[in-house]
Amino acid sequence: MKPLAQYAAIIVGLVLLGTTPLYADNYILRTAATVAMYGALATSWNFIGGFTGYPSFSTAAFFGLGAYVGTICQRNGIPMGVAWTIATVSVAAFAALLGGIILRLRGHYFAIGSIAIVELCRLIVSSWSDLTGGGDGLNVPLIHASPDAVTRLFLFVMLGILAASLVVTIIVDRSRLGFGLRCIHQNEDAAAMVGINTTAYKIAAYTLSAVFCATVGAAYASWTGYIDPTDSFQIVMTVKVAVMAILGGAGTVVGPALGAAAFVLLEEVFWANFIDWNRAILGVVIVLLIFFLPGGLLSLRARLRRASGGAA
Amino acid sequence: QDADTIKIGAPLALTGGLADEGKKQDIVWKMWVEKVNDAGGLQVGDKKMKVELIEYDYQSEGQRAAQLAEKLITDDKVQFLFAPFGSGHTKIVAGVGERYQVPTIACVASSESVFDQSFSHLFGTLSPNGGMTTAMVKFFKQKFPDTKTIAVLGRDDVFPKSMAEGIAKAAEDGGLKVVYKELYPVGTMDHAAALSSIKAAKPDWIYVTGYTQDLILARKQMQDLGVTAPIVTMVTGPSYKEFTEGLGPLANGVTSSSWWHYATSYKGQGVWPTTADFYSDFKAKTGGDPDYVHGSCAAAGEVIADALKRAGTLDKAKVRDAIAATDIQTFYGPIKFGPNGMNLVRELPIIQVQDEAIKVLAPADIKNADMIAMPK
Amino acid sequence: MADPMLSLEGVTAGYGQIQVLWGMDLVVHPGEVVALVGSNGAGKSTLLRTISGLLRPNAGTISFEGAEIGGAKPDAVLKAGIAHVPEGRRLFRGLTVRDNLMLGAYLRADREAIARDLETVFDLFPILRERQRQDATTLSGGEQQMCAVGRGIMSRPRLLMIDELSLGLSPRMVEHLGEALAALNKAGQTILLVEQDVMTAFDLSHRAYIIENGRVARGGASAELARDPTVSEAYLSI
Amino acid sequence: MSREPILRLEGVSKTFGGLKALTDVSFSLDEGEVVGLIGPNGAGKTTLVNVVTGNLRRSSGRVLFESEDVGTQKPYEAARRGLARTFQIVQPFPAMTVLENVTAGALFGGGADSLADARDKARESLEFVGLAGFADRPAANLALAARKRLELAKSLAMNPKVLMLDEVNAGLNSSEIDGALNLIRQIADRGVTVLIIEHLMKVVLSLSKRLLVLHHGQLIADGPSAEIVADERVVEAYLGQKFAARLKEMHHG
Amino acid sequence: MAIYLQTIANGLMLGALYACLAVGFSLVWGVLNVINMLHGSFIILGGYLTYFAWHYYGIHPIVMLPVVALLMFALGFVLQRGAINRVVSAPVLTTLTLTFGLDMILYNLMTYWFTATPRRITLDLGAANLGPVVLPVDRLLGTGLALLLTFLLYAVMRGSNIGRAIVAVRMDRTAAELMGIRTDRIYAITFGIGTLMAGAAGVVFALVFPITTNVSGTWLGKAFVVCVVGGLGSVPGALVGGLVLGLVESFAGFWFGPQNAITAGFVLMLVLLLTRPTGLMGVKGYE
Ligand SMILES: Nc1ncnc2c1ncn2[C@@H]1O[C@H](COP(=O)(O)OP(=O)(O)OP(=O)(O)O)[C@@H](O)[C@H]1O
Ligand SMILES: Nc1ncnc2c1ncn2[C@@H]1O[C@H](COP(=O)(O)OP(=O)(O)OP(=O)(O)O)[C@@H](O)[C@H]1O
Ligand SMILES: [Mg+2]
Ligand SMILES: [Mg+2]
Repeated sequence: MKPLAQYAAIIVGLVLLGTTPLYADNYILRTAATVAMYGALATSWNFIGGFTGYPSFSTAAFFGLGAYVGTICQRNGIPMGVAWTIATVSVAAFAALLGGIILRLRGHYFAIGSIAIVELCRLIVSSWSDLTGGGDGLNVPLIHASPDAVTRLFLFVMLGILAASLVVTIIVDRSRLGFGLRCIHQNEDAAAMVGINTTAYKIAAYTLSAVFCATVGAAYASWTGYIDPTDSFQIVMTVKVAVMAILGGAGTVVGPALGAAAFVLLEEVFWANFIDWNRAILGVVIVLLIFFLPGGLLSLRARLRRASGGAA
Repeated sequence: QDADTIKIGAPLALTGGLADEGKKQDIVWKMWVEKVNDAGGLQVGDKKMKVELIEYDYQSEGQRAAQLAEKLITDDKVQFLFAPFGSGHTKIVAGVGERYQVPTIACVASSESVFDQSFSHLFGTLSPNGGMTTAMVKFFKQKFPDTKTIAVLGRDDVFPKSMAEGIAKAAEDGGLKVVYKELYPVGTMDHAAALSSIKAAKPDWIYVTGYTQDLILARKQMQDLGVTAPIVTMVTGPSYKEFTEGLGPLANGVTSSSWWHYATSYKGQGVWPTTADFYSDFKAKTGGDPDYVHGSCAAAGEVIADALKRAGTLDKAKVRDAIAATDIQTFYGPIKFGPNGMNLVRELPIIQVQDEAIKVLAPADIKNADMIAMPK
Repeated sequence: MADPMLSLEGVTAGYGQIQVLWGMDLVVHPGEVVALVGSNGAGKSTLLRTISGLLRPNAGTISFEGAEIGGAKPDAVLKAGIAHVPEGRRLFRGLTVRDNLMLGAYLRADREAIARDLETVFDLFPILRERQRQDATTLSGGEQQMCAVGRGIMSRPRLLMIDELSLGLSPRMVEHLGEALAALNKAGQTILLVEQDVMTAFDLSHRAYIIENGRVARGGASAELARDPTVSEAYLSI
Repeated sequence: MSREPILRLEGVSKTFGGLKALTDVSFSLDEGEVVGLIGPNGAGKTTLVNVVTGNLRRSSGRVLFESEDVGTQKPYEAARRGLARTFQIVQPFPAMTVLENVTAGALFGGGADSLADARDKARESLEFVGLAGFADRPAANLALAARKRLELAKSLAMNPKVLMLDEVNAGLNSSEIDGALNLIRQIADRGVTVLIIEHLMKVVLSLSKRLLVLHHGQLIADGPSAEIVADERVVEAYLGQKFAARLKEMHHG
Repeated sequence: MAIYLQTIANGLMLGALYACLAVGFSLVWGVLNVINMLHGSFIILGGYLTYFAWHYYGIHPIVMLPVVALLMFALGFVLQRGAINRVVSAPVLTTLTLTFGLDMILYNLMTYWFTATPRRITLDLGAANLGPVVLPVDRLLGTGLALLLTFLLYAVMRGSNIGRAIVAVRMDRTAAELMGIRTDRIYAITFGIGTLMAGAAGVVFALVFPITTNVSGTWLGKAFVVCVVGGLGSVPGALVGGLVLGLVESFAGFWFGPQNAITAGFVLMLVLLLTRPTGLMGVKGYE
């Protein structure tokens, strides 16, 4: 996609989501916020999974840690916004440290290492009852405002995070960093040989993939008002986010967010209409997409163009 | 047309890890709604209004439960929410209900931590689980005076954990020695290590908490590893028929406590005037025996019916106040909410599996069998 | 001369949209060593792949001992009697030298004959007997090439095709392998050989074809081609 | 000798488990020199390059680049210092265009200030190797000879001081080799020190006046090419009698 | 002392089950380069087949073993041919996503048909005593079967033509074709064997654990850990990995409480990943 078309798509998308309060009810707003939330998660994943080509499944770990750090701060009287910031910064630092260790792994091994992080975080948070409440979970102080105001607030918060993640994506995409990450994706040995500090670059990508997840997690915790280890560190979520990004087009700027939107909306439709079969239907959709649209939704444009070009 | 129906929304776990529990809620609420509507509906002021139950599957995922609760309130415009199974998800749904000031009835949440957030729209039909521990310690000590030590193994999850901690405290207060107390994480598929340690500690009483599947496994591994004690309690194992079915003869002798049992004989108002009425209806409908989840959920319906009758209007604030003032007798027992919204403490049944059937040991007025020691 | 063993007529083939071979004609007679030479990307490997069934020809006929094999699957071609030693050796990592050789005989069921052929290969390349329990890919480059040729022999082909015999091998190793091939040929083995180093190619073969841009540019007796000034100008300059 | 050698190895050894891939190798390269490194398959030539560029860590010994011990450097540090190499099996970024491939070299290894600057350098370097016409093609579509030239262009864009070429000519035919030889000569003329690893003696001999010979991980000879190819040990270990005879013949004829 | 012996016995018995659970997963991963997210559900499916045969027709689980194995092989073969083969050379993420999607379908079907109610085969074979150590008979039986199955697979992989062909295909598809190996068939057979092993593990597990759909994720997780600990694609690796994991969990549960047993397993895996990515058995292929 041309840069201009990208910006246009992003702005149209954000405006579409951001104007829902003008005409829709809170449920739609909530769905819009969910779209934005997963959009931000998928866009984050894209730094490591899309640009760098490392199959990372750590998303839920960052999300969950963000939720816990944010919640614990809030429970200790730190104001919400500050708590979110602390969550973001500390999880980013954690990711950078962790990245230094597990990014030595490649391919499949990295995939498992990163998925194990999610389980490990869950187990540790579960056992560390003094701080985290263990299996009891933690209550987050509810925001005292009308439901409409709360829903709006979180819609705009999630949209803000999404927008931020997209802006950073664009910057990275056009910078040295993005170029280097693409090189690493293609051939890591060759990347090192042309002078790319692959370790530093990969850590940067991994950290970027954590930052927004942590903010989303912290904001999410404030939104629902209660978190527990099982819901905060879900393997399903971690896989789902990667699937969304692939669905839209991994490694592109707008693809992951687009994929997230498509996935969340599909899920919504199936949930409402096929209670017993929603999971299977979603499964079928994923399978069909892999078969017929392996390059993601964005590849559809190219295909259509080719098809029409071929006909002409 | 909408003005004439009362809408109750229920986010349910119909698939995923909690599906079985979710389905129990689903069955009972549907029975209740059918029964109410057959009788013309609920009395609100001078007219009868039909009840409509709107359910969504939240797939045992907390985040989705919140989302669906919001959908029920804003999209489907329900006037009441039924909270789903389990304390954690109840908290999440109650949070949404509180924000929108929609009365939420929790029928399967017994941890006080759910109710201690000063929510004004959350009410629970189960009584605090503290009622299940102290009485039990007292009862067992009286039946088996030799009981000196207890080993506790609990699942690290809201309710099972609070029961494990509760019993340990109650046991200590009651003069017992806690010789083993550990939690196991969700997803544990092997209890051999814990059970071997318990075996070495030779307790007089083994107390295990968890979901049915955990308990089946634990009981079986106890048998395999030769771990035994005169008293073996599993919470809430025997309350569920899946437990006895899954274990067969191995279930014999296992004690437990429950909020309700169909062998009780309460009388009161509502579509099922007596426990027996509910039991026979349920049996006819499903072929099985109801457990406390069924009872408590059906009673939640009665809370709404009663409150509407007294309020005489659908006005939110008035209905909430009416619910808060509930003081009724039902087939499930008395319901009267305390200041935190929870049903008041009452003496809860202690049960035991004997000959693969559930017997009630206490309280004295509903008991139908004497306690036996755990078979060797 | 007897009927050709292998003959290609007007074979075209390629990868997807890219056509690489444009009407190839060539023959190999029984008992011959034939060499294919030509620049990089001329299509030599593609030709071997088409013969062995890894690629389907788009047009033309490939007949082997009178039967049409164009478009047959690799296992059918191998059964018909053609073995292909691919470019870059491609031994199986994680398997011993012996297991690699045994895989050459994957389609055969005659246990005793297989055992005998294994001995033949070991006699031809004694170093392989010594190293038979070693992971094949830990061999040195030259030994790997011997193992790859041996693996080809194990299927008892009537035609043995070898791609890039000398690639990356030291001069001494090339010499050694050349001697081994000559011995094989003396025992009656027909060989079709792709070789980058034209000097070596002409040395080893009876006849040679020069391939350019997916077509046969010239063909003839190796000795004559080697003397031809136009050929040496294009391919033998130093 | 007036100046310090640009690259010097002192007693470098490398073992893989029990295998001694390099044993006590010492030699030095002067600035602007073109040196050939030959040896039988598995002698340790590629391992030597890997040790110099930090792809492998030497087991003992010192690697001095411009008098600085660089024995523990990372590959990217080697690249930024000006120690460039090509791979025996070419390693392009397959899905990127030819231009992007070379741009990567200029940007990260060549110290270009910006993407645009790097792109300009890359164009120059492509021009130099004669690949300018292929700039916008995906690297994966190139034929082998072109891919090897791409590898050269990429290394050149990195402004190397020392360039190690691991079998860049293997698999090329004679006329292609001639092209490659010209290129390498021109690179050397720019003052770049070149170490050539090759089994094609005509390449090695036509480029380098000095030869190093590795055998079983040991440096068995180091000296003027003409002497080396006549050395009995080298003939025995590497060239083979027949080839040596042919070489001799060519030299006399 | 007795408690230590018991802890070792517990660990070994659990470990053998883990090995059995992981070996098919490891094979598919190693050969097809596919992380098979269906593996957990396959185990559950095998368990259900066993349970229903026992519950409704009184067929002994051991008798069901070959039947389930055969059925599951067929299922795996067909699934590979029909679906997975289409993306067999795609990158990890793609194949993983595909099997994730397929798993959602299978999981949904199973919860729909079987509900989430835990079922249990109540053979209750009792326990054998070996000095102070108690060995539950069904676990012993399970352990024996698990070892037997693992050994059988090892024998097949090592000694047979098919085994060699599987390794060959794994290492180099094109070169394998040149040996006359029908690679697509080998892929399907490998996936079939992986599925067969999952089903057989399901039979063994049905003797020991309650069967319910919602543990499929747990089993899948264990398979991951075992594979990494032991080494990918290697039968002996899976055995060693399983036993080590079983022992670690057993001792960690004993020393640090059950709450930390699973954590210990994961920590072990991470440490190994970082220090020895090839796993304990340092695999280069199949032995
Ligand atoms: N898998 C492939 N897909 C697309 N094109 C290919 C493929 N393999 C080879 N080609 C192209 O086909 C042409 C012929 O390649 P081939 O390998 O047959 O050449 P060759 O004569 O063997 O050359 P070399 O001496 O380099 O081995 C080349 O242009 C090459 O780029
Ligand atoms: N990573 C490694 N692990 C173990 N052994 C290795 C490793 N890399 C190389 N070797 C061994 O070290 C020895 C030297 O290998 P090297 O690749 O340096 O040889 P070479 O001289 O480049 O040979 P060629 O001319 O065939 O390319 C060989 O025996 C090889 O098997
Ligand atoms: Mg070729
Ligand atoms: Mg080399």
